[in-house]
Amino acid sequence: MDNLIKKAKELLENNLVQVVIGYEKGNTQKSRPVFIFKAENADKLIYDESCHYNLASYITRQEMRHTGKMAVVANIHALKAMLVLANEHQFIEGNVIALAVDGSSDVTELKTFSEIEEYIASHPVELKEKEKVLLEKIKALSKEERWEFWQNELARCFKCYACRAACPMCYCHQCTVDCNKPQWITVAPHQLGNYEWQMMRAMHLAGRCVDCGACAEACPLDIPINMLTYYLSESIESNFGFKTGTSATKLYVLSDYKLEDKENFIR
Amino acid sequence: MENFEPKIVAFVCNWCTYAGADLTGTSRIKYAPNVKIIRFPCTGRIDFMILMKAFVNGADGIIVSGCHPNDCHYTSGNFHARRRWMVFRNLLDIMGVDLERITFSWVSAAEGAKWAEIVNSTVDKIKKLGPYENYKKLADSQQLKEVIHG
Amino acid sequence: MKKENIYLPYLMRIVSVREEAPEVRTYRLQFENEEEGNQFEFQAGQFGEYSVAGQGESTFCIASSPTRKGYIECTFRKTGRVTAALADLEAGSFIGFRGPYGNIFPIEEWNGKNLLFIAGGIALPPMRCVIWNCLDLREKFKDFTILYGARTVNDLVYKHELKEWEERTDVNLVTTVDPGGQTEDWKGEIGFVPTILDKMAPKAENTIAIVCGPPIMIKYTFPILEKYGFKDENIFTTLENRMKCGFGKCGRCNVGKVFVCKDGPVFTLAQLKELPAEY
Amino acid sequence: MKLLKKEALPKLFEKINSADKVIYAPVENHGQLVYRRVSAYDEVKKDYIQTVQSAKYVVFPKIEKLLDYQNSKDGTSLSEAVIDELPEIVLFGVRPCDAAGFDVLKAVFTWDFNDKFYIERAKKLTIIGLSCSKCDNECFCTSVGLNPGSTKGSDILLTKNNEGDYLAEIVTDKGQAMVSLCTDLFSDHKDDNKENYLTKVPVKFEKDAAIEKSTKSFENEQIWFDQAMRCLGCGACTYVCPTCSCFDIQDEGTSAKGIRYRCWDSCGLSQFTIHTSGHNPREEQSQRWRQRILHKYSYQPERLQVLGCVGCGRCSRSCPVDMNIAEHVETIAEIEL
Repeated sequence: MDNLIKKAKELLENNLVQVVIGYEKGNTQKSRPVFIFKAENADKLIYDESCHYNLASYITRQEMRHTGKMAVVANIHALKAMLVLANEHQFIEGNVIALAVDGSSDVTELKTFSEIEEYIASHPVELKEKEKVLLEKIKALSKEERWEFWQNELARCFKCYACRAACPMCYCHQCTVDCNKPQWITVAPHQLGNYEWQMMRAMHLAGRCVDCGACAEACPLDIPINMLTYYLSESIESNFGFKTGTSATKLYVLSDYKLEDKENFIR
Repeated sequence: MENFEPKIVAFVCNWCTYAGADLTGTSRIKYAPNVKIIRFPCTGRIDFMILMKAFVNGADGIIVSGCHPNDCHYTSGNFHARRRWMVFRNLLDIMGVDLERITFSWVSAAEGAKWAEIVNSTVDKIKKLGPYENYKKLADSQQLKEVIHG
Repeated sequence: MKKENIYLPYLMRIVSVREEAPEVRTYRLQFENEEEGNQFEFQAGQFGEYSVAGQGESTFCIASSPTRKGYIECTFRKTGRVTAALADLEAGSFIGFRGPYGNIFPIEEWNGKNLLFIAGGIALPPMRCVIWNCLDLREKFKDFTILYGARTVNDLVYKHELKEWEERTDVNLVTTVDPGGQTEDWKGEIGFVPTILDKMAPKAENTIAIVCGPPIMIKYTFPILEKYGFKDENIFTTLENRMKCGFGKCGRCNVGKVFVCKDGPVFTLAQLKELPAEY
Repeated sequence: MKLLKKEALPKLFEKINSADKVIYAPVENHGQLVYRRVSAYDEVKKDYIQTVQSAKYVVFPKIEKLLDYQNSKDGTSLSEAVIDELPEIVLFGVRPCDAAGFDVLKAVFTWDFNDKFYIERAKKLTIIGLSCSKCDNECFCTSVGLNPGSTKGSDILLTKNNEGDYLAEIVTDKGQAMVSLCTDLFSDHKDDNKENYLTKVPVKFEKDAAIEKSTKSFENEQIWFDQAMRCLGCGACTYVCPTCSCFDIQDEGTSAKGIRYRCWDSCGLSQFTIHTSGHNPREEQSQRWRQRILHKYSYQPERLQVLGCVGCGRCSRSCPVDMNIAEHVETIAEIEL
């Protein structure tokens, strides 16, 4: 962890970045995001297995727009999210430096997109065990049971939008649910409103979600909404061979097409 | 439910399937009147949520039909649509929506007979499946009779 | 008479529609329930929530004067979802109206004083309510000046009433359009409201100034009033903030500790200066 | 002070049920503790600190129909939502901080205009509080003028003693009415010292200093900026909070018929105060966080004479990025002006 602090101090002292976004010791939780603007505060930085919140969600924040260059302590999911953001032209190459950490003590500084792509290629990552088990359980349910499962889970939602706020891919200034001409997704947190909200959220993240699980962790009611996006990522990879968050340049799956896309349901 | 008359909503592209449906009419081919046709400039323009709005408003079945690959008036509208439906069907499947109730098809302007066949077969299938009770119950939650907390 | 269910609007019928300017309309509304109409009273400066069933509610002022009984008028520009739905209606249609909400212009305190009304663009409606109210009690006040400006001649609202005010000898009306907004036969001033105000060099002595307009106009008008010696407590304005309930519960319209819907929308400049910069 | 035997509780539930009242109590649901309807005492969770969501939805549901509308060619009709056929509700196992939260809601919904929906629901509510024998790092009721055994807001307050029986304090006449339903279950009891059955909650900041300093720190942009940098701008803290009462009013339905409803809204969301012109008086997240703190620790004490926070710690437990309200209010209470 100390060479993370050393690296952060070096970047800040030489004014290579204006802010380092990392983790500090938490109060309710063991660790929490922190923004270091001055080198002497860099001693707060920590990194351990409790630091899994996806810091890439801060890159597109309103307050960051006029802060200048930033360095982000990035676990593998944050790096993948950065590639998707890069693919969607949300930041200029070099403006966001990734301090890649993987639980061991060394820190790799990644400036260019290709460096990030290589690092991701050499650090494959899987869903957590309990996430895999739940996903398989849902997939094994019958159509009727799955409908009941989601009706029971989503009826509880009160649309606090923590899932949207924690997601690095949800950076729209005005989300569809905030537009009211037309009111495409109702504001009301009744069963229909929640069902349509999660369906639209999952569809807008199809081929963009990097399976970091920040949405389910942020949900105060522990609704397993990450299962929707995990299943889509899985099926997109098998249908189109498209692995999200592995390339900064390859076209995003739904804005591209191939003549030989195979399907078995169109008559 | 023998006298159940399903309500089917068809989202069709203007250049091919809509013209195909015209051809069905001009060549005096009869098909089930249960279908309500909604015309779109292209299948690429059909937002995935529109299908759900049809279910919310009482549809029991949906047909989505457009130009064959390489026939699209806008060259790639149907290719994008194809990918969107492949992804969206997976999402509907995991969320428990009954995929049997949504029929996807390519119908060109010359395939009047095929359009009639698709409509008739869909109406028969939905007749067997019966009204879409699940989604009607979900749509009913808008009346706020029972609000679930926590 | 406060309704038991504070969210239930009065049912109002639109009796007349007047196109004021592109996308700006004035509706005259009558209470569908006679008895509610007779008991309804309000004062200049108050606002209401106008709603189209199925689209939602929208907040704007009551544009007619409380001295005119039996109807209320509202003027709005078609911008959001509800105002767009309102703009689709025509005479005979029904809308909901909840109110009156908010505080009032203290007209009694202005007896024997000169009145200077400064309005910009679509902000003339809240002013028109207090202007007509004062004009109906004209003898109570000394001289009466109205400075009203808009982006172009076409954007001036209440054009026929401007003519009426112009012909009156006891009212000094000055209308202006932004540079470039004038037409060939335009006889009024050309320039932004603050510049024309500066040219008029208003006398502060025993004068009340009432200012309503877009934030940019307000920002440049206050310093000019202060330059000519207007004291802060003699300058009145109305604040605009997003509102939903209108009676201090939905927690949305506060500026610091002040609810714009309950402690406003009418504020003096003195009060405004105490408020934090949150509007 | 009365005594309620351990074995008497199931009977109390039966008596309440037989008086066709509905009982809500903390139960395990989807792996979380939440107030849900129960029919018997054994369904109730026995050993817990706090539910995830507060019980405010019993008087301020997340979505409430205000009126129905019908549009037809001969006119529009607006009919009030019928609210008076609600069942009597008994809320069992409410912690003292939650019970005090109902007083804050009452202050808001009966200030100046009376909110009929809140009043009807509150009239039919009886609260049986349960003192705290345990607390955790997020509890700070003692810093906001409450304590683990406070009777504020409860109609009856039960405190479990070492033998497992309950000291029952009858606080209000609603509580007395509840007891009169089953006087045989409550026996008189000498004044047992309730204190030694309660947990100790460390005081984190001084209430009056927090109110005074927060009122004066509106302009102190740096402190709000530093605190709210990591705040994501979601509504989780406000929706789990027992005292947050902000709401939105919307219409839903077809052009022919539909409803107007009120639903929860949050000052943390970016669109809360946006004008139609696009101007937003609270553009940045630090301003929204400032609103959340000042509304509770400055504006409500001044306007409604009630502190808008009951120290339950739910917002700190539910925040995805650990915005701990006690820690931040403590920082504000200790700044030198």
